[in-house]
Amino acid sequence: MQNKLLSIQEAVANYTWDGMTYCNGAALPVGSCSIAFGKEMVKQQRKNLNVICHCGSQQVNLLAAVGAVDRVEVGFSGLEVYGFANGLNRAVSSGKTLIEDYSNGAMALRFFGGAMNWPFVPTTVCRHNDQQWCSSDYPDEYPCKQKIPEITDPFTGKKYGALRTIRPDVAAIHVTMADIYGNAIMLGTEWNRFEMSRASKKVVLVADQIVHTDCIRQYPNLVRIISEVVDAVVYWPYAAWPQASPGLYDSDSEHMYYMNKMMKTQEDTDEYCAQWVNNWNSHEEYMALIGKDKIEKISQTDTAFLMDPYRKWIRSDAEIRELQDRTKG
Amino acid sequence: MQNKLLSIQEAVANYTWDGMTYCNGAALPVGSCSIAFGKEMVKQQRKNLNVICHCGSQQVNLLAAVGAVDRVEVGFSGLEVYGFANGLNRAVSSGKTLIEDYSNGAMALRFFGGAMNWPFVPTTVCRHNDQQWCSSDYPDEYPCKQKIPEITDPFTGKKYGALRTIRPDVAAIHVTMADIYGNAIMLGTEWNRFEMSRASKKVVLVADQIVHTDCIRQYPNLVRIISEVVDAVVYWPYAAWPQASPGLYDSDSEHMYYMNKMMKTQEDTDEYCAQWVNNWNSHEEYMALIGKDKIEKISQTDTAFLMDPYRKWIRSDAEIRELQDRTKG
Amino acid sequence: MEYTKQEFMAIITGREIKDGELIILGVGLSMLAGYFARFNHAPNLRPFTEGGVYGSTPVGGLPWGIECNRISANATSFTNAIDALGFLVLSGRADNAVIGAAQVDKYGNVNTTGIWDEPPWKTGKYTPPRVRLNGSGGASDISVGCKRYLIMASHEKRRFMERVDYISSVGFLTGGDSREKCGFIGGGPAAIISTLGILRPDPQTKEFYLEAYYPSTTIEEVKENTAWDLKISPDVKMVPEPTKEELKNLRAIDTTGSLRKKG
Amino acid sequence: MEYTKQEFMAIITGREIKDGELIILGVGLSMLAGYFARFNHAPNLRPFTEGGVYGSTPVGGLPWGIECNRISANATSFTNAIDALGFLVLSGRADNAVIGAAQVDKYGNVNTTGIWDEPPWKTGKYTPPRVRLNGSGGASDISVGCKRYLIMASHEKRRFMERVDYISSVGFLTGGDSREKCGFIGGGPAAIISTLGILRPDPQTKEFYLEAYYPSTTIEEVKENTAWDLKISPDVKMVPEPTKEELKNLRAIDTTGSLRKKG
Repeated sequence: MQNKLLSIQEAVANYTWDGMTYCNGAALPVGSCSIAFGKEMVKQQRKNLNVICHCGSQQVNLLAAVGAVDRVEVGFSGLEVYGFANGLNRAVSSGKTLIEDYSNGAMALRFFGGAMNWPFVPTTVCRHNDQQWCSSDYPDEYPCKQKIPEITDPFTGKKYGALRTIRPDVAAIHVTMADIYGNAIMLGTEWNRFEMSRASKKVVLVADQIVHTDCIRQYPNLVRIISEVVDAVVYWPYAAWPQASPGLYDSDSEHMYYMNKMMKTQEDTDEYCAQWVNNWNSHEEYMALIGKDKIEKISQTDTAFLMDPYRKWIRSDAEIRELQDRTKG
Repeated sequence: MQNKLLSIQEAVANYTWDGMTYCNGAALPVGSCSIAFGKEMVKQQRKNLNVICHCGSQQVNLLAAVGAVDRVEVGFSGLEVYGFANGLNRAVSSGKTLIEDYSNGAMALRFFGGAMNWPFVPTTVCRHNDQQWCSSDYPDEYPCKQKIPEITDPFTGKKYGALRTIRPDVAAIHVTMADIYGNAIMLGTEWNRFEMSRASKKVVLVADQIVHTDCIRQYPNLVRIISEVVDAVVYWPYAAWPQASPGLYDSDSEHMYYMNKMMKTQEDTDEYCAQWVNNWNSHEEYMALIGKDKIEKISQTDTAFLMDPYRKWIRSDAEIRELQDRTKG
Repeated sequence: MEYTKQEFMAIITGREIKDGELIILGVGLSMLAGYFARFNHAPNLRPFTEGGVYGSTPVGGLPWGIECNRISANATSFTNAIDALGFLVLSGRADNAVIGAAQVDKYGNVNTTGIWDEPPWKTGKYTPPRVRLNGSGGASDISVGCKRYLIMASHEKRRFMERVDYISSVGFLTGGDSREKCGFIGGGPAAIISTLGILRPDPQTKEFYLEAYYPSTTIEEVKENTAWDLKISPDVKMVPEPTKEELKNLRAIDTTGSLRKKG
Repeated sequence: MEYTKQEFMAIITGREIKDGELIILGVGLSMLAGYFARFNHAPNLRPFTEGGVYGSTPVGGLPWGIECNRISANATSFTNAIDALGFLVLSGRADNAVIGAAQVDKYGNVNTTGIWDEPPWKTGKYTPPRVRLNGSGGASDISVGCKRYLIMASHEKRRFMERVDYISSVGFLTGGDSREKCGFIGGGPAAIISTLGILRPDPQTKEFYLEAYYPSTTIEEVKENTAWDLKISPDVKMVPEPTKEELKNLRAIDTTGSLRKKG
């Protein structure tokens, strides 16, 4: 097995590009998401992205707010209790970002179908409603017939829809812990991350913790993302901040509201980026920005016990730095 | 949550019947399988079964050998290194048991489609070969057009097959450990057990160990079969014997060969049943039959370390007996 | 005993939930109504979320999301979207659900996607909305798959419409047998619980009528706040006020008082 | 150095496996060939089984099955059939595989399902076989999905047929572009490794011809043991004998000597 540790800068440089179809592994809008990776994409000024989110999160909210997103496919674009995604919604309402809506169940099936490498997958949902009739790709056709065409079950004659499946260029998937080879354990809902890891042409893991492979071998049934499909591993504690990572930290509710508020206008978005996106490079700087008190507060999570079985296998920063140096070109 | 512990006798009496569509949760032919449950079905003289196996195992080998199986759907019917399944093959060659063949990948998809409650699921396999052209349900039609009819992807015009999905009446699924409510953890390959547990109308778990629910809550990501879909839990250590249960015991190679040899003729099958199926009732008797030395030998498995994290939560026999008494009608 | 409209809504919705049901809950009111029901009268309720979070009871206050740590601290299982929305909801297996609506129409169709000056069904074009909302999330799946489900909505004229701008989650479409013809496995919306009353679908026409209203309002006020010509049940009732027991049980769930703040 | 035909076959098959490949292995010879290759010349081979067992090295002898504890003692992941056979094989992602055959025909179609006196394709009826075999297992999926795969078979006239009784796993069907027309994502069988030699498909006709034979046999013997009129490569070679190194490495994998027993 190959050591796949990469710095976040290298990973974004090597695995993202303008105009790509990009997925981020979010366990819904408040949970596990590779947000730090998205910020680095903003720093490296990626644009014209086609983002496929199962659910939106602060990542696509930010990417859309800075104008990096041409098109987004989504089942749910809001931030749950934290409100509508202001940055994304601003980009959608202005026409900058085209949005293609599906149900969350349909998105899950589309990832499944992508993992199977099928062009379509049957559906009973997104039929006879505006998720079928409205398409940003065919705006002049209402009701749209091309987005979700009809197929017939040959056994019963019953009608089903056919959903286009998803095969993203790259997925940046947030995981609780991974080894240096790309075997990963997720705590909390997987959401779509298992299927996404198989549907994507390239996979970058963004891991809060790096563990020894002994941990992976002790819990192989927990290892749902496998080195065999992973291209790079980024070590980035608190990568989902201000969202949550079960077992490690809660969502930072103060920053969730604040960030979303700032996404509402271009000006405030610029200000937010100046302060929270563009003025860190190292992980130390990133942590300093969040602040010690905040880190301490969000780390006191009621889910902390979920990490207990794995703590003894967590690799230290020094160890990881050494391992990372070995993969440097 | 409801305590669902049932004795093996009650579980078979309540959840199986003549003519039913029955699935058994086997992780392939050498692994995890609810074999003790199948033996109890033999004891209770179930017949005319429609058995859907992803892979055969000694369970379907035995059920077919005693003439209880009218029809079987299968991806692989052998016993891997232990050879052809003599009992099943005898029943098939004699015409007693009709066999409907698919690939293992197709069987997995059929369980997935059953869990979705779709009548069909697309396939690229079992096309243009005899798995499509030969059907026991339409023996006079060659090449058969009704078993796996053709459908067309509306996006590309490409042709796919349509597989009939599986919604068994009952699945008896072997798991490593479960709590009394039916939350279960499997060690080793899941094979199809996750999808099977969702596709089946009723689910009986056959668990080698019963654990406290604290164990379940410590490892929720390992709990792939959930109380919400489980109807009964049978506590039966060494339930997969002579097959293997990763973390707990190896396959009993001596008995695997012996049992399969005995399935070759009706006479030997009767003898086997007299000795190994019909002359135990309690679990103590079952264990005595296997024998202390054999138990010790197969329990010295190289996979034993996989159980280490969970041992402290294993409930004792006495505790379980008490809990089981509470569910007695 | 004092209580807010939001609290009343949560309690009424909770009353619609039966013991033993397999129910999918969303954030906010949906979850509160569900957990209130479990605590109040349905101890064997089997709630889950579309993230595949099973066996949980929220801790530390109302969860920020259905995958939030507040609902992840005592789960018996975490699976995934395919499982929760596919195997349990779209399959037709789940008994009940509670969904929200920004707009709902006389046939129980729900819009949570966007607000248009001129909606696509009028213009024949899919232009960007004036106001983008959230999309359907799992509610569209619920509307198709659950045996029945409950819609919660704020009762205002701009929300209770003749026809919603965008059908995110199907109700009874254009009424009559129009839903049945689509072949959905689920039974459709069983009730709309609003800030003013309870609406039910007419068995034939599937048009929602007023079955009961809150003590704090009048039939006239309900009609005024409904954009279609709302029919009133011949035996329309006043909704029984929350009992002390119910309020106590709700507040035991809504520990941070999120429903009391909203007024 | 002494070696058995089985050992030679395993080594030759192993030579066909390239470093870095994502390869799905079955029990017996397939696994031995794969692990031999990893140990011998392909340290970055990524083997997995159709049960979704990843990252394993067998311990304690040749596994009894692909889910056996002998291959479950040091896995990095256990998933499931949908993952291994669906997401990795049927998707077209896996690079290589090794499958067995009870019968194989001139176009590389494989039968592992049954033996008939009069097979269904002759009678037009699907009657029970005289001898039931095992069915295809995952080999049918491999034949459709893997970029290429290797067939191992015992070289006997009753097994190397003009047309197999039953096509369990598709090869090149009736040759020429007949496979291509079916639109399978995988490339088809790259070689048949038999107990006598190596057969390859002709690029045009897709008929398997003899590319090389073992030092222990002759071209005549190979032809005699083949039911179709086997074509011989104009530059037919003798297969290089196993090197000491190769044999040593194979035996380091085949610790219980299962291949030495078979002769």
